[in-house]
Amino acid sequence: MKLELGYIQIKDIQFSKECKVENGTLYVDPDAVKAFMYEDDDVKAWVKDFSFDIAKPGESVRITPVKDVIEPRVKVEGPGGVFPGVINKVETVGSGKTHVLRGMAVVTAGKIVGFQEGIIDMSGPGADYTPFSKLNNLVVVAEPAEGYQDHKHEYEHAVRIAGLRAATYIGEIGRNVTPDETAEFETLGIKEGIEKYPNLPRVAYVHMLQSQGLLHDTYVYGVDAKRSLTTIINPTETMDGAIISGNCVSACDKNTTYHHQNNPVVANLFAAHGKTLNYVCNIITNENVYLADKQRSSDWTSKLCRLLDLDGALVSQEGFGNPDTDLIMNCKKIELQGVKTVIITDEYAGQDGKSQSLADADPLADAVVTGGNANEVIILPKMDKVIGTLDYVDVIAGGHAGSLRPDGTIEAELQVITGATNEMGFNRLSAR
Amino acid sequence: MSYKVVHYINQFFANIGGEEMAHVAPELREGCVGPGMALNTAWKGEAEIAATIVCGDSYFAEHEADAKKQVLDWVKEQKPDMFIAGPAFNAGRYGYACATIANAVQEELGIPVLTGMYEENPGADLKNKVLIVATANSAAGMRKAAPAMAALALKLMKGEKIGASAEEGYMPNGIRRNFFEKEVGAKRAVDMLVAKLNDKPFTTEYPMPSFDRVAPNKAIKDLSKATIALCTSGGIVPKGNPDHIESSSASHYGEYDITGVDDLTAETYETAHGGYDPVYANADSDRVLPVDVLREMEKEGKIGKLHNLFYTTVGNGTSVANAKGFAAEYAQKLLKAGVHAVIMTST
Amino acid sequence: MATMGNPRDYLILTNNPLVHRCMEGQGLYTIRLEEDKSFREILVEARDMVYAGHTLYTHPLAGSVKPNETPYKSLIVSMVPHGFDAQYGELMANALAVFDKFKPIVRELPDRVLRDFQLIDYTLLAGAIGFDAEAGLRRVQEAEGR
Amino acid sequence: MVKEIERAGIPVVHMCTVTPISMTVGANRIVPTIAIPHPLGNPALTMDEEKAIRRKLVERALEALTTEVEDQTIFEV
Repeated sequence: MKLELGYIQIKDIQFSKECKVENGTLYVDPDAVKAFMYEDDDVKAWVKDFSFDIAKPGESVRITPVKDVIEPRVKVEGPGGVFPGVINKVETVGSGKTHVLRGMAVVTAGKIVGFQEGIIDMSGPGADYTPFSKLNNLVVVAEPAEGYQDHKHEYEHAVRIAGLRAATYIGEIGRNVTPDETAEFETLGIKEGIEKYPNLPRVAYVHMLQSQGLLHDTYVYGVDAKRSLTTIINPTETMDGAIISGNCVSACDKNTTYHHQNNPVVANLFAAHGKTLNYVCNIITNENVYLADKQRSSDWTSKLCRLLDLDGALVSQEGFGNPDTDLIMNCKKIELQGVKTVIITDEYAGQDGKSQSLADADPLADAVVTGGNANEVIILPKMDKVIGTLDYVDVIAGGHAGSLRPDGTIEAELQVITGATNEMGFNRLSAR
Repeated sequence: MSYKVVHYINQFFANIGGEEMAHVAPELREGCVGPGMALNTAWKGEAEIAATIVCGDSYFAEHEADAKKQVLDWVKEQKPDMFIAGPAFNAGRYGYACATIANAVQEELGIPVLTGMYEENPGADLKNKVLIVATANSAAGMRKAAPAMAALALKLMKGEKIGASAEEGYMPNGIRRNFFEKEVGAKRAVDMLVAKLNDKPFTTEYPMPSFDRVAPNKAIKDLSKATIALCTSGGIVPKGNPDHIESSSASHYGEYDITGVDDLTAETYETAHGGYDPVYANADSDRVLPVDVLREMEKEGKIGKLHNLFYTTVGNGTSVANAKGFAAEYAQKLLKAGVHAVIMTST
Repeated sequence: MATMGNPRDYLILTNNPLVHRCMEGQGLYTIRLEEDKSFREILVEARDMVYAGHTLYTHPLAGSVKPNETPYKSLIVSMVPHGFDAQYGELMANALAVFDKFKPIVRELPDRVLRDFQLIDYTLLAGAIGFDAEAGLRRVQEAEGR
Repeated sequence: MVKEIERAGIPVVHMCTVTPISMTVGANRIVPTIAIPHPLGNPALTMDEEKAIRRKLVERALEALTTEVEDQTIFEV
């Protein structure tokens, strides 16, 4: 399957009555975006209003609480549309051409639950830890309709859909723009791949998806990942939004939709494809609460690795605590099939860095890449402007009593920062 | 004003001689000697070696207590900002001396310390207690080792936050610290996988916690001469739980004298444990802590002696770190008391 | 994934009143609600049952909410012992080790936050055994006239 | 905890009902016992019978302490 991505570099965003991209500036009409979001019945029912803001790199701006981050893309050639099974109909994506509005993102924010988390600082020390401080962000803050307290499932769903719709609408603006740069991505059929790269090791990416419940879910072509068995997906499908995030707990190591669209493991495996390895496919597997599910899913993962005659597998994780068990089960079982693994995780080693980092361990996990210790404490200075609300900072993960100081600075653990210790290896942050 | 440093080196680096001079007793010299020069150079006046202690490696090994005391006395007098030992490279006894003396200075005088040696040097066993810069395996590595040690030492003297082991060059010491790598994680992971696939060396960023096994100690030869101690995680305490050991998440352990006690009875002992049905243990605590039969065996001469103290904790909900700490502490007491073997009972 | 376990053997250990309100009487499982137990005490109770041979059905660290944030914990063990399994014992011991490494947070949580923590804990448990969490909530809301 | 005692250089025997736990905590000499609430007793028996069983278990433990082991070893009674 072959996909061409056409990158349209966005250097600035401005509100305007007209929607267009001109000389790297995105002009966007918030009312038009809003109208498009409200075309969805659930959004209509549960979101009272949306407010829009723009946050640019280097500004003294804090966005919180962040729900999701999404990159606007549009399919210009080939079957299907972006976010299949959710925004567009269920049709296999991942081939043809897709335009990407690179250098920007749609960020959804606003309260859902009382301990809502996720901070993006556009400048200062916190900005070093989140990849989203480097983007021009169109921030959409949602305000819930009356009575949402008793309907959190519906409200979460509405905000999730609203963000995807906003990104879809903005992506559409790039449909007829000539990309600044293009790149092609292609994986081959099994036999074809062996014939073309007879001497290269066969490698797949085992992509673990958070799948535990409300605010802990991931959807694949619209299917709740916890209800699916481990399966295979082409890496290019993920570039068209086949996997979306419904996860908004543990800000530092949740994978936003942006992470799924720009999966760094996929990018780096493609970079090595045909040179040092033969990139076969992605295997997606879940992280369920029920222990027999964990057993079954990891059995299935290792079974597929064997069936695909892999030499190596790269495993990434999402979230805190029990996914460590899935990660270690996957790693161990794949290794026992004779397939070599590298796993990517992050650590909770305590504020002093002295505690055991993972909730599970196995000697077969001898090749580990870490996204850093999420318990490490950071002081975030006061920002001139807050998009969203600071009401939740005292309650959010890693924040502790008194974490919002009178002078406006925040003392918290890295956990609170969106994407800080990403377990797909999105960042340079590490620990030893 | 520059920071004041005391430096510890062995007879070889002080140019006294090799193995044939390893017996020399500690000596205090003013200023820097041998490798200290390289440190001074790297500090460019910000810090300076005020005194150098030279000690023969065999002397340290054979008279550890005396050597330690002498060195500590001198260091105390000097009131330095920092104590540096070595680097010892692959010299085993020198490495052991460096790590041991640095640890003593740090613990007893509260002065920041640093040493350096090759990873496989036996002295590196102390890397979780003392900061040890990893060096090459021979003195040829001095050119790299000295600046690395000097830079890290200066940070310690200034009270600056030190970075991760990979950045600063010290051996991983069980404390995880964040830092920014040159490449993103996914790139590092792909590179690591390619290395692993090609059987090339690679270094994991998170070594799995060692499935820490302690090798079994030698069996005791003659039971009739052995002092046996009883320990339990079943929470057996004198009736009334005088030390108020919590029924779960205990914050301390109990140490009780059983001199003259031949049998634990419902009137005299009970369990403080909250995690199992206490009825049976309360009715007869020998069911958890077999004092009665061990006394019999002591009288019969089957065992030499039942140790007069027993140690008790509650397993229930006590954090692993605490439990470990308790046992490590009372194990030292047992050792000092000359106990030969322990029977540990658990519920 | 809807599971094929035997719900008659499910003993739900919980300190979360919402689990009880939404799930009591809706299935073949048994709920042991212990509201005065802490998160840690629920873990300890489960661990000791696992040590005594009960099967552990759900992961003790479900969810990404950190154990020092939420006061609620629900998990499922078997009604009767089926024999000790070291793997479950290790999971429980590790879960306690994870709990202990988080710095305790002392604070009063507002009701709305407590309710949300209850909700998340409940949906994680419900999701694990294929119980329709939304339906459970609706039933309770209707019964309470909301 | 047994590990810490072993680490201090003292041979130790772990008397424990759930031997897999004993294995996980790293005990080297293990003697399985009767039941969690009464590892070294059995309330169903008379006090004398009970003590005889206890003596047998403790003798086994002492035997373990006088036996050289290379690895984790369970001394069944």
